[in-house]
Amino acid sequence: MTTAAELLAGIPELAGAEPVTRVTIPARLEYTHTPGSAQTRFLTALPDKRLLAERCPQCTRVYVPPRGACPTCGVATTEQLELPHTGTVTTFCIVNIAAKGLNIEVPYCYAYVLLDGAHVGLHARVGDVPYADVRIGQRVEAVWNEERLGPSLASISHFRPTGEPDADPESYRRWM
Amino acid sequence: MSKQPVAVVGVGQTKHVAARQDVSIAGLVREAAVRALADAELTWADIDAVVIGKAPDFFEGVMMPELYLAEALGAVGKPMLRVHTAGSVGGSTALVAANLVAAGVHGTVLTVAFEKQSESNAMWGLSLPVPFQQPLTAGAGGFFAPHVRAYMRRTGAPDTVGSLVAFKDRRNALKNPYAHLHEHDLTLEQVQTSPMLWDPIRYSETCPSSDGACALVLTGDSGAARAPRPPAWVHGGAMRSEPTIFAGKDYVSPQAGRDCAADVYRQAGVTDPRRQIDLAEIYVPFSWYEPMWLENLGFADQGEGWKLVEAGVTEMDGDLPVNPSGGVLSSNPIGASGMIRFAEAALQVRGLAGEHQIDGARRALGHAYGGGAQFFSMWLVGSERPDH
Amino acid sequence: MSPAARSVDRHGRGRDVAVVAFAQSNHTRRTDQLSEVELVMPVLHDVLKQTGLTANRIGFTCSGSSDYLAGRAFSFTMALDGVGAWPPISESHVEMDGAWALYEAWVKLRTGEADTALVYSYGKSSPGSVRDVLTRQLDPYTLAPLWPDSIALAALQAQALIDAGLTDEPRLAETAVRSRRAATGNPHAQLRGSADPAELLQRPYEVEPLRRHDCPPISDGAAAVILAAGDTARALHANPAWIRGIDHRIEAHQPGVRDLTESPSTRLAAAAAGAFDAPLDAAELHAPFTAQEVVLRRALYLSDDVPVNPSGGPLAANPVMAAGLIRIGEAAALIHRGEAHRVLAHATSGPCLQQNLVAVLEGTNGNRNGNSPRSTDGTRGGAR
Amino acid sequence: MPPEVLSAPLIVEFPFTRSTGPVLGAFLTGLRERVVLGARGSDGRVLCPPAEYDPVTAEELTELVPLGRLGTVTTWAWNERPRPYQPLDTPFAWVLVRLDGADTALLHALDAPRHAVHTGLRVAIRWAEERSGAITDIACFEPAPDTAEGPAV
Repeated sequence: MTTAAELLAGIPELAGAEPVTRVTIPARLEYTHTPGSAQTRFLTALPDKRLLAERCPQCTRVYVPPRGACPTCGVATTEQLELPHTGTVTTFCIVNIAAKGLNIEVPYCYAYVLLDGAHVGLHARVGDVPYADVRIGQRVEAVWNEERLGPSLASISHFRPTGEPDADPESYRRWM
Repeated sequence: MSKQPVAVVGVGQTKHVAARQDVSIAGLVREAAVRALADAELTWADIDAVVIGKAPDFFEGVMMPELYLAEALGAVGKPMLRVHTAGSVGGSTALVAANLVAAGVHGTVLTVAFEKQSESNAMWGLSLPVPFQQPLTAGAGGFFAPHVRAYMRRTGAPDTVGSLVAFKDRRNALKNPYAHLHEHDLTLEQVQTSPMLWDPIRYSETCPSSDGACALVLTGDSGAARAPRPPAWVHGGAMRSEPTIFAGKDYVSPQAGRDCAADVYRQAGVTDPRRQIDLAEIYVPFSWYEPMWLENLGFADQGEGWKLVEAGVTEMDGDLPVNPSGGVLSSNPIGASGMIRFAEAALQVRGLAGEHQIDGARRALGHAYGGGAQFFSMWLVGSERPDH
Repeated sequence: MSPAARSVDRHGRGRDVAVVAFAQSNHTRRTDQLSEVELVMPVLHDVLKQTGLTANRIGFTCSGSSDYLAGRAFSFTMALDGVGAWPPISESHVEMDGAWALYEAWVKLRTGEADTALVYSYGKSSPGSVRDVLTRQLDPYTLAPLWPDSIALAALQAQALIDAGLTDEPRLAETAVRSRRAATGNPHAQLRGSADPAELLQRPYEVEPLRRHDCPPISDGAAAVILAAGDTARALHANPAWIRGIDHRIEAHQPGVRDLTESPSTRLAAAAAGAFDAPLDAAELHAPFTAQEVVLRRALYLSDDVPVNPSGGPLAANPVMAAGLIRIGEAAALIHRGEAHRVLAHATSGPCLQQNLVAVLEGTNGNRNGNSPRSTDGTRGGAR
Repeated sequence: MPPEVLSAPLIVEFPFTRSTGPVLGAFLTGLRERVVLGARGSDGRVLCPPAEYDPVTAEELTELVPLGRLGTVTTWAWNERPRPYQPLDTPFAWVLVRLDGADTALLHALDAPRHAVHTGLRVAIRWAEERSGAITDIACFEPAPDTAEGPAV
């Protein structure tokens, strides 16, 4: 394959010039993000430490956070209900690799927490427990980030074990 | 209304590497396309339409890059379509192209998929700082690791299975000149002791980040008759999607994957995939997905996929070789990875896979998935023209 | 340059496919209160209701949208929630205007693998500056680093037309006025009605020679169409809008390589779609800028008596990524309402009309003596 | 129903690193050295900016030719209010310029008073003081001196 240097060699004015092979082209676009009605309802309840879920009028499944539609029925979820701050770990991993921009100290436990009464797992950290002791089925409760309560999921610092016995696998088997 | 038969008569791909610093984006896709045309012994003038696919535009920082790629792909004056179905896009793109031939809309179609991840950073592209969220993972590894754990818990698979897959695919890659990773001295022990990134996924059990492109030339009966080398015939192809997150989603074995495979098998007249399919190129970006997809695709009973791995069934000399090319674990230009699976399946049934050829391969499955394990695309190709 | 010659005839043979339902949102400058799925879902419900179909009876679903518009990778995956993709559906997505999603769906129906298809697209331009976002679709080495915005590129094209004597600023203003006054009859349009041309021409330039009235509004919006094949179409609609031909072509990318006063890709696509085989009753053209209508009219050999954009067109509402699909929907709606028999729809993509799609839609029953499409000046279209 | 509309800025920013390949690499090298290169197409036309692949035949193009530093405006658009990152922050004209020796036109900015801008105007390259091998090494165009000779439009 031809190179830039070979092409330049044929042009007297440029013969021998150090060829450009790469160029850095920064780009910046500014957006204003709005999360929509359903997520706004959920987010604005977080500063009050309220976990606002929404129920599908057709299949009655409970979504938290709600995203505006029941994804299996394709209809708006408009009935709100408040969920307790407790739930069950349905699966998890231990993250040992720091990701640029995430600003979370590694290692940490990233888990799906099925809040009591919900039918989808909330993605959250599990802490205040040695990672070797985190289990599928473990009962956990929300720890709020008192300094950073606001309309963001960052209001929940993490979940920690409640010390209750593990949940019956049948209670969460379908709702990982 | 019967579909026209579709044949793959040209396959081309680039040598996949971390950074193709010698070519522009156009130069990269062009290289794969030229090789596919050369394989088919066709020229740009023989192509009626171009279908191109890639994953998110943020990966290269070019919005709808197909607009700028029209000249490089000889598409000026022709129809050009751009597909984007997340990680499954390489497969979906090939299927959209195949449908153009099957529907009788075009005679010969060039389809291309690519990713030039070195222009930016996939981690960045996947983790744009969307407000109000609290991102807990960056990239795909953390996202899929909990699903792997759920699989291990559900099936009781020993935690060594993932390393067996990784070791197999990396050794297979040594026979594939286009594969990104050529780790000649890798040992199983090294895989098993490599750092745990997202427990239970180890470093050596994850795919690399690659620059690369893949291209196929698809045609019908008359095109296949003129082809200089044996064609691969499409016996079945399907896409299925389910929502990203929903109550009752089975992350370990998504229904969309099962339904997609069932549709392909129905079209191809396959009733016993384990026996009737000679090999599979399966989209396995993290090694544990091999046993998971073996079950999802009906090659193993539920909970039994890992046993096939342990028994060596999926090795190059096993009775269902999986990813003789080295798979996504050895090369991952994201947008192209699905099409590479489809292409490798075609090469096998054409008998043109070179050193990683499986002897006597007559029917092969190409598989891709994407999004939150929600988008699936598959095709089954064979050496014989389908008789429907 | 003429692959059409080798392609299978698009409008003589194969399976007949028709538009049997069309719905769109009320397009607005902002929809801050709505996520993409909240924007698109009511439109999906609307088309399904029109046909009595449910999502799980649809054979194929295809959508069009852009991550760059949303500012997020994989933005389309969440919009899928509005479809209710369960049990899993046969589905695809193009990173293009929804008109190309419709094309992919049309192909799928032609294979016989599906009898019905749901096509949707959406665009929320409000989160970013669409004028600047679109600079990112230019050649990343020689064009994008200069940030030539979409109005600037359209203005270069407009000036080329003026230099060639093909239009002038007063005539462009008349196009804007005609479009926006036509939109008074379209409840979904964003801009309805217009000041007189003389007044518009007093206003400042955006990028000379284009003034604000020459440019499309910035819109958030969504649209959906249901396609059906053969007897299924006849069962779902009393007067299906049959797609007699559909084709799309792309040109070279660099504006400086092309003659900006011409659109050879539009003409090729139109010829392949059969647009020149019989007279047209109306045309819905995806010309977001007034001057682009001049280019398209020439490429399509449209005479002045063919009503263009009776809906108001993209000058009245321009939800990027949906505006092309809306042209096909509006063309079909004219047929559904019995206001036209044979209508051309056009969609475009890329800088200065780089890529163009043309579809020709026809009613079943002739209806050639029916009412003509509404037009602002009270004259009847469809003279033949 | 929503108590308020939440909104927050979302900044999408990245320093994309682009490898250029031979043709664009040579073109950008030329800009750095104040030489503009065009590519000779299959039909003999000279394309500038140089195309890697011929727009008509799709053939790979590898013959590069140096072009003049003067050119002719083939169309223009007056930009009274420049936007962020555009080549100039004072009012300017967007122009397509056919450089002497080329058959196609290059997009760039023209720094000239509004009344001076017209199709057919002869223009000259104003080079950026610091050049790194990028299209922005051309700072902009400016009207050519009256004595500048060139092909008729």
